[in-house]
Amino acid sequence: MSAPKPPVTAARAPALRKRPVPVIFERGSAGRVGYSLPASDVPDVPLDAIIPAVHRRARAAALPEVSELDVVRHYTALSHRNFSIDEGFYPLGSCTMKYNPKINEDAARQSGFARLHPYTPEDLAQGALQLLWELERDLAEITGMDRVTFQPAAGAHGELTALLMISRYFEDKAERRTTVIVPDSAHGTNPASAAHAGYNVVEVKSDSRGNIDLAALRTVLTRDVAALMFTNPNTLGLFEEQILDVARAVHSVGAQLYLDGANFNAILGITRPGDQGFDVMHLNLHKTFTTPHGGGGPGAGAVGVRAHLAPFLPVPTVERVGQRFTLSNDRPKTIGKMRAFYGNFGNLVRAYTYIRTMGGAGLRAVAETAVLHANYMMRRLREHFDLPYDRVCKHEFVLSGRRQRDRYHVTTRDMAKRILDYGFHAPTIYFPLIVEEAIMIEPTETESLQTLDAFIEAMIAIAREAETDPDMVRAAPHEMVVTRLDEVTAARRPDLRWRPKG
Amino acid sequence: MSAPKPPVTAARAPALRKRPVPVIFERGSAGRVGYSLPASDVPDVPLDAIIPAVHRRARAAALPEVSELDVVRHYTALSHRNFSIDEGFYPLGSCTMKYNPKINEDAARQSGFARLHPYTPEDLAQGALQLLWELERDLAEITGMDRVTFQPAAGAHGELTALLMISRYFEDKAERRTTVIVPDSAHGTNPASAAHAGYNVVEVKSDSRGNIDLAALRTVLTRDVAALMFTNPNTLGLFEEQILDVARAVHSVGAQLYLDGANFNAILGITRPGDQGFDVMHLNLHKTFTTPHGGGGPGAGAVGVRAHLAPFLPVPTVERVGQRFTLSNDRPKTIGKMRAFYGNFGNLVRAYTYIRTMGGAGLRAVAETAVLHANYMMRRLREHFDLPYDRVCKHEFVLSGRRQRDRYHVTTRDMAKRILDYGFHAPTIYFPLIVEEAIMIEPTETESLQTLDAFIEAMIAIAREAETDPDMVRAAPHEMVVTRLDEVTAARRPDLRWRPKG
Amino acid sequence: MKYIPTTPPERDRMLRTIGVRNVEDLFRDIPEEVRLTRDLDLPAAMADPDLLAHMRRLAERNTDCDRLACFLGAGAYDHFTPSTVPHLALKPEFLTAYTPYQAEMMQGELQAIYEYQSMMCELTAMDVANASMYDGASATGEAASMAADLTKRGEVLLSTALHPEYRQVLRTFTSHLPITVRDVPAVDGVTSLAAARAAVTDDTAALVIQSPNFFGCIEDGEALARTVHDRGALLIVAISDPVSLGLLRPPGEYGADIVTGEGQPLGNALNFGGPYLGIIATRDASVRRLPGRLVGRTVDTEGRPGYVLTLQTREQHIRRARATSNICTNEALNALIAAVHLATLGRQGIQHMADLCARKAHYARSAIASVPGYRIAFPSPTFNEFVVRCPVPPVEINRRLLEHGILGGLPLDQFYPELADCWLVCVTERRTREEIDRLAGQLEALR
Amino acid sequence: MKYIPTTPPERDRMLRTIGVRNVEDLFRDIPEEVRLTRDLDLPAAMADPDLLAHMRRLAERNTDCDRLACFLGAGAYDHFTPSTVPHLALKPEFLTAYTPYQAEMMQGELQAIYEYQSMMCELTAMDVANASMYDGASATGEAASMAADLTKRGEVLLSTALHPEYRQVLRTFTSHLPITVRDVPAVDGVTSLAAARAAVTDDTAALVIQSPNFFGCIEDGEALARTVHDRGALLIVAISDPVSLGLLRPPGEYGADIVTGEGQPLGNALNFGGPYLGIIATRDASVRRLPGRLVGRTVDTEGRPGYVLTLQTREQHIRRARATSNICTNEALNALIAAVHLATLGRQGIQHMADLCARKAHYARSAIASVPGYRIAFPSPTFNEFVVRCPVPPVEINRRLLEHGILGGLPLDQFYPELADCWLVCVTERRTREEIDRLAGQLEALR
Ligand SMILES: Cc1ncc(COP(=O)(O)O)c(C=O)c1O
Ligand SMILES: Cc1ncc(COP(=O)(O)O)c(C=O)c1O
Repeated sequence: MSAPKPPVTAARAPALRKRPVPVIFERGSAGRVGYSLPASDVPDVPLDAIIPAVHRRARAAALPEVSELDVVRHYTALSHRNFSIDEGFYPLGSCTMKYNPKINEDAARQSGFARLHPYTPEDLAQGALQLLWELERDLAEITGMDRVTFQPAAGAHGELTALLMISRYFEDKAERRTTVIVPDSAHGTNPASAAHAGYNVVEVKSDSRGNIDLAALRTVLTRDVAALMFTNPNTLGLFEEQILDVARAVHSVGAQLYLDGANFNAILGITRPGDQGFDVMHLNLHKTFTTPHGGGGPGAGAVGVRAHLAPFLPVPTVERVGQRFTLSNDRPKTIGKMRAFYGNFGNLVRAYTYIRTMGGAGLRAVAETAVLHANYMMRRLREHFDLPYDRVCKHEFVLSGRRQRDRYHVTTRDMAKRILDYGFHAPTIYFPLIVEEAIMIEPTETESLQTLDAFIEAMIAIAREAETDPDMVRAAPHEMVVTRLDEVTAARRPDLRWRPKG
Repeated sequence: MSAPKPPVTAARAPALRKRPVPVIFERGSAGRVGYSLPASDVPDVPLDAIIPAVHRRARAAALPEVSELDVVRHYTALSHRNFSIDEGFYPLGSCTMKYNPKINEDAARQSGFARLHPYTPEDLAQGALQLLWELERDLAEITGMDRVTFQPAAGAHGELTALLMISRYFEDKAERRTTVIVPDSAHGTNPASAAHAGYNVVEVKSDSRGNIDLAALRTVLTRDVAALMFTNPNTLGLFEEQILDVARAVHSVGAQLYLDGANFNAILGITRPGDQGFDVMHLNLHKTFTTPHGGGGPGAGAVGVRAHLAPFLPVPTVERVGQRFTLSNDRPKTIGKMRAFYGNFGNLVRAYTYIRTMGGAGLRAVAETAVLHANYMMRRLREHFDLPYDRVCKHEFVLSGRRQRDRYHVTTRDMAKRILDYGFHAPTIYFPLIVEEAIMIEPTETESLQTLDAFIEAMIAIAREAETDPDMVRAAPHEMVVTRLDEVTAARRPDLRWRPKG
Repeated sequence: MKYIPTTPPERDRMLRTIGVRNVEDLFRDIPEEVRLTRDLDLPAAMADPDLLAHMRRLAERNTDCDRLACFLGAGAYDHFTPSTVPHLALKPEFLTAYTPYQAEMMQGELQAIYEYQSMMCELTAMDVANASMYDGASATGEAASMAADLTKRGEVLLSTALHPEYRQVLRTFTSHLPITVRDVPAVDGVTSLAAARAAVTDDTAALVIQSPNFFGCIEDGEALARTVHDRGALLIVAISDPVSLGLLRPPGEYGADIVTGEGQPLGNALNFGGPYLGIIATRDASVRRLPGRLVGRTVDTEGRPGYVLTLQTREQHIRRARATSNICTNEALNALIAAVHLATLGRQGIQHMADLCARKAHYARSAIASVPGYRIAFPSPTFNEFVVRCPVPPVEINRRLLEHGILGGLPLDQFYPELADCWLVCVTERRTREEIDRLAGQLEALR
Repeated sequence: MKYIPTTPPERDRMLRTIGVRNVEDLFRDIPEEVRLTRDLDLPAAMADPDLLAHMRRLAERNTDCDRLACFLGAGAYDHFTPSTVPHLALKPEFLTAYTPYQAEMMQGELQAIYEYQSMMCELTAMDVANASMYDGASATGEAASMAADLTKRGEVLLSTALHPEYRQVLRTFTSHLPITVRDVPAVDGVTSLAAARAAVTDDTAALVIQSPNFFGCIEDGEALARTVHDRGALLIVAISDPVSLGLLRPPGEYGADIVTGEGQPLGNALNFGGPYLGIIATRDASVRRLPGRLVGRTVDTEGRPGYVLTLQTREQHIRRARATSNICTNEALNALIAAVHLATLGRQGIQHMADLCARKAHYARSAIASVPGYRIAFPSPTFNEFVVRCPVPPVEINRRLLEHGILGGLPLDQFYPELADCWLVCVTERRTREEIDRLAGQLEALR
């Protein structure tokens, strides 16, 4: 490793913050170590007598050769080239980037949870099983479902779980259904999950109010349809006003109504999918229930079902027998298993802690405040951007950057990059697909009015910049550790790993 | 709180990183809370019946009114406006900014240590007492002293402790001695501690090799002298070559020889003060023994004494009686106490963990490597800066920026500020006082050759910049969150606290 | 409410701006008959001190591996984790970040995952690894569809020495796809080469094995690879403990086409089963069929190196129903943990750790085998797990060991009724000779 | 060695550059007769896993306040700490930083300490507070010299209701200075006003009291202030639990000239006695006599606000023997902890916490007083501590309580032989009614 290039004069110098961090493989030097393990305390035996050479690796893996301080410096530097909820506002629509409470971390990191082996005999894991049992009851009450499984590691995993249960349900009734309906506003995981469960996917369009087009839905609803995958509030941030009609229509052909519960933050304690007619649904505990996203995961995608689908739940389930909690595999019609063991337990501890912090009234206040915040922002931004669906929104809303694109050739992507320069994460962009140049903003309930105002003012300033200084916006971001990255070359000539020299 | 001022164009915009962070009092809004405490579970009693109104506060303290997320954002932002060992090289001479191992934190934060009340009955604190007892033995072996007290919270506190013991020692011998000798290269805490112990301070100059001037020392060494406070290696980073003569001279007038052990990193396992003739000394466990500095403290300043001073140690001491460890106040000639309880225990756990990690040979390797690193850097930098004392150094060395000041009117302060722009902390500057425009560099053993080289090249580049672009250097730093701060006004019109408006 | 900053005056100000009277006005789009008119019936909200006490009580009702000497493995391993791992990987700057959609703002996360991908390639000797899957089992399930997709064939063969839960997951994953799954039996603890040769057909997409397999035995991967390759099928190798790759021949060197694995043993906590880390790696030629996210290195407009999510056209948010997979949220943090873990262990440390596992497990294996009545079930070499045939039911052995502070191995009857007297014992580098001797000593009394 | 990165080839390269043959050559300036020719005789180095196990064993040999209901206070208090505190204040960016000598690089630390100083002023109602002292006792010791310096007088009066360890420290600190220390007795648990009036002379620099005092009693600070001010002396008030200031009148409002205190109760762990946090605050007029560091707000060359260490001419590294104090390394991290703690509690939370303390302690006081044989020693109002006269030796009571999971109060005999039957009981907001009832219930059996 050579010295970082020094600035020669302040003006000409590469900014300190813009210096690349070398990959960890290029730190360190041959023979350097950063670990400490004891010598063997068992009698010495030739390795060949344990594992013949033919099964052993001939060359060591080219892992880094660094000191502990090298490791610390490297990952500390990387941590400072990131953006997180703890650092600032993250209005990523559909992602519910709310505050991740520290107490949840303290609860989950206790050794009684974190160091518990999944095959620990049940009698020695009663605390963990009780937590799972209670959490299932809580989520059943919150959603109006009858049973909940925690196996899915994320929302999409939950979708697949639910669809496989639906398949098994029809199989059990000796019905063959090959189609799943998905609205055109749905998240990409919905059609992908349906396809991976072996279904044909039929898309239904939305109407001018941003609801599903009920007439269009009716035309595709046949006895071939296994399920409608529905998101409510939908990805436009709008409550599907005809939900009861939709449910009736779906059920009238014997199909199942599935809720993508990614947007549950809007309706916590306000309305329950079970009451609306949903048969099965997933929750993203990593959205609504504050478990941290970890830079992309892990999540936890609980799936709730009404009683008629419960026979098909993955095994094991947690049951209570007297004062004892137990894992049960006694579910003859189960779909099987969606992963090893029981789910992303660590995140379940966090979600449980959150629910206990909030209580019933507290959860309702979450939804009320999340919706209040979104409507406030929508109201203040609507004159500066196009607002394709102009009605009261729920926890999020979708603007369009059409005006800026058409008038100033500044795209939504450009404006999103410019937002970064103001110290905020960008909203979700280009989703849902049915809104051109979509800008999807979800403030959440944990952000303060001061933060909302600051973001609103930044957005307004950027709308102005698009007009007065479009080149600058198109060249954004300017304040990050890199300027705009070349994604095209990245995809065309993929460089997906470091390789040892020579 | 109003929105942060947004950049209008990238060029004109205030850089994101240079936006001030408002004080915590100016975040939030009236009535907002970030805490959670239960309601009272005891029968309600009018507060007046518990504490009369006259004793109660009439106005609430104007503490912040913020949400938990506000708190998190605020301190996270502040943490990113700092510089720490985990982020980069910190060659602060005299401070031994070495790596602070993570395992030490894990050891010290265990509830068995962190949640232990200082008045816990001894039988329930045997682990803590054993640790203290073992650590005392270890440090006695490392220093060649007979007993060690852990009461001092830092080095200066240790100096005072030692001087008070020396006073009590002479008192016990019915001698009155009023003077303490301090070399002119000594750290400021030495004379300050002597003064606070009630002594007159006499300064002795250094000779041209950077040793204490032995002749000058002899002239001031009278029977009025209680002690010589000596630093070895001294603050020039040089080993006092005539240490044995110094010890003899001091002892010949019946005075005590005190070691300021701040520089112990140079001699760990190489030589022991007890063997060199020192009677008493302090160690900065927060330097040599890796306890983190915490942005200025806490430290831990163990004081070791030879047997003749042990009767005067502060109480309590930790003693072993059979298999049991106990706190003893049975020390009739004790100076008393230097603080409540027993010392900065949390840091003692860290120091203990470090010593157990290293073992005897490991500690010697620390000193060898620290000295190797310093000599390497000195060698590579000596042609670019003045080197007032040109001999093998120990763990640190002192350059002078005289050349740059005289030729280019660029001071050591200017160059230190410029170093920040290169992503390094600056060396200690203007200390020791006997070197004009001093630049005191201590690399420590935990830094890699790659880091040393990068720093060396930055220093060389800055020496060049001082020549080619002095104005730019004089205006440094350029890359920090603020430009150079006005210290003069700060001192002239002190603003030492936020005040509530109105 | 400490998580909801909005005070009543602020709420009123917002309502005025919106132009509605009260918050209820914002929910009138919800049909009245399904609006809840009561509070959710949940346990009362708890203040932080009470809640922490409650959570501590729950945690203490579990006996975790800090309180027992763990000889239990079977897909989740009690390895040592260096202190750097939690201190660095759980930094809130990583922990509370989302998926790096805005690459310019998320270079830290992206670079860390790029490095993680590289480390997985190094360990497995494969060309390319993705940014993570849910866990080892589901990664193996996805690998099966990927193989079917790559080969355009409809049959997948499963070694019965593959972890039973992995097999169950793979079957569930493929249950409604045009994929047939058939078992290939294990003989003497390893996948039968003869049976594999007999089972593979021209419609075989892949054979899935695990090595070391569920019984701890090291498979003859090379021979199995040849066998399936001869018929144009792929070899999928699942690694349930990647620490083994510090010592064992990597699957990329003996012909694996897809490698999956469970990354929990690389610094991730046992966590009662999750979150864990699904690993998947393959050959360059198959990269466009890989499920999940990939990070690639590129440059910015000024030529600086930088990192982005790439090859996203494989993914559901672009390709929707035609995506290679439906995975979106993955296990990024667990991948980061694995990266910090491997960076800290480094080239030497992973070898050292693997070497200790092998030596200690071997010692335990010999110690147990020398207790009359106990014998090692299978002759093949093992890494850190092995199966013991016991003279008393393994469940009873475990009960007794617990009284001596030992969490015993897995009784195999629940998965293999024919192995009712079998006990799967795991010995990682954390186990001391004293603990192994203690375990063997207790067996003396149980025969 | 994981903490020493230098490999043998790197070492040799450096030696060549230096121009010496080996490392020993770098130590030839040390007289040979004192060069160690053996390794230090220390316990063998332990690898991380073994060391962690060893440290866990040591920690478990202590019975900490997670395992007992703590009714012990007496200068160290078991208050609730919000989760924000460790997560934020122990961030490595703060933890592993040095004193902010290079202000431009250390704005975060400096601003946090400026805010801490402000919070201390708010709590105490004083004008200015420093950046921290070693602990409450040593801060009080320094306050005595400061008072002598400010008044140019030579005598300091100590209430005997001041924490005995503080008194001992103050005497040690001043033992070799021209300061005479005299006691002012407490009567009925509070500093005797009459005795104070009688003791104060024209050479009295200050009277030092604590309120609530060591016995938990709230002092009549106002009357004592008047008494000493009448003779030109200062009042120093030590606060051993600043949580009390959430409810009690702050010393700045009743005439304190210097306030000292122990900041441990503000989010700092009990830590078997340290590191703790010394608080010192005073009036604006006395700021240039304050010991220790001060952070001030200023501007940069472009007018941006910023923070620096200021008024450094008071300090030893500039003024050397004439410094106001010798303190250098202080307790910055503990001050930061207190700041995060107070920011999280906020204006309402500190009141809530103090209110709970007062109510629960009052309940406990009544409950204990109602047990026959037990009585409250002193009539004055108390905050969260009070003294009980017991029919059996307090040490015995404590022994029994331990069997019931309770860490009892402090037996006062060790400090006040005349109060041999006295027991100092502390009740913070963490104690539940159930725990208090359990304690009182046990006393029933002990009389
Ligand atoms: C509406 C919607 N559905 C489904 C998902 C998929 O959830 P996950 O990422 O947890 O798999 C998301 C996540 O972004 C979503 O926003
Ligand atoms: C040589 C020397 N002596 C004494 C001290 C004082 O030690 P402390 O800051 O721990 O009080 C220092 C600290 O910087 C020092 O460098």
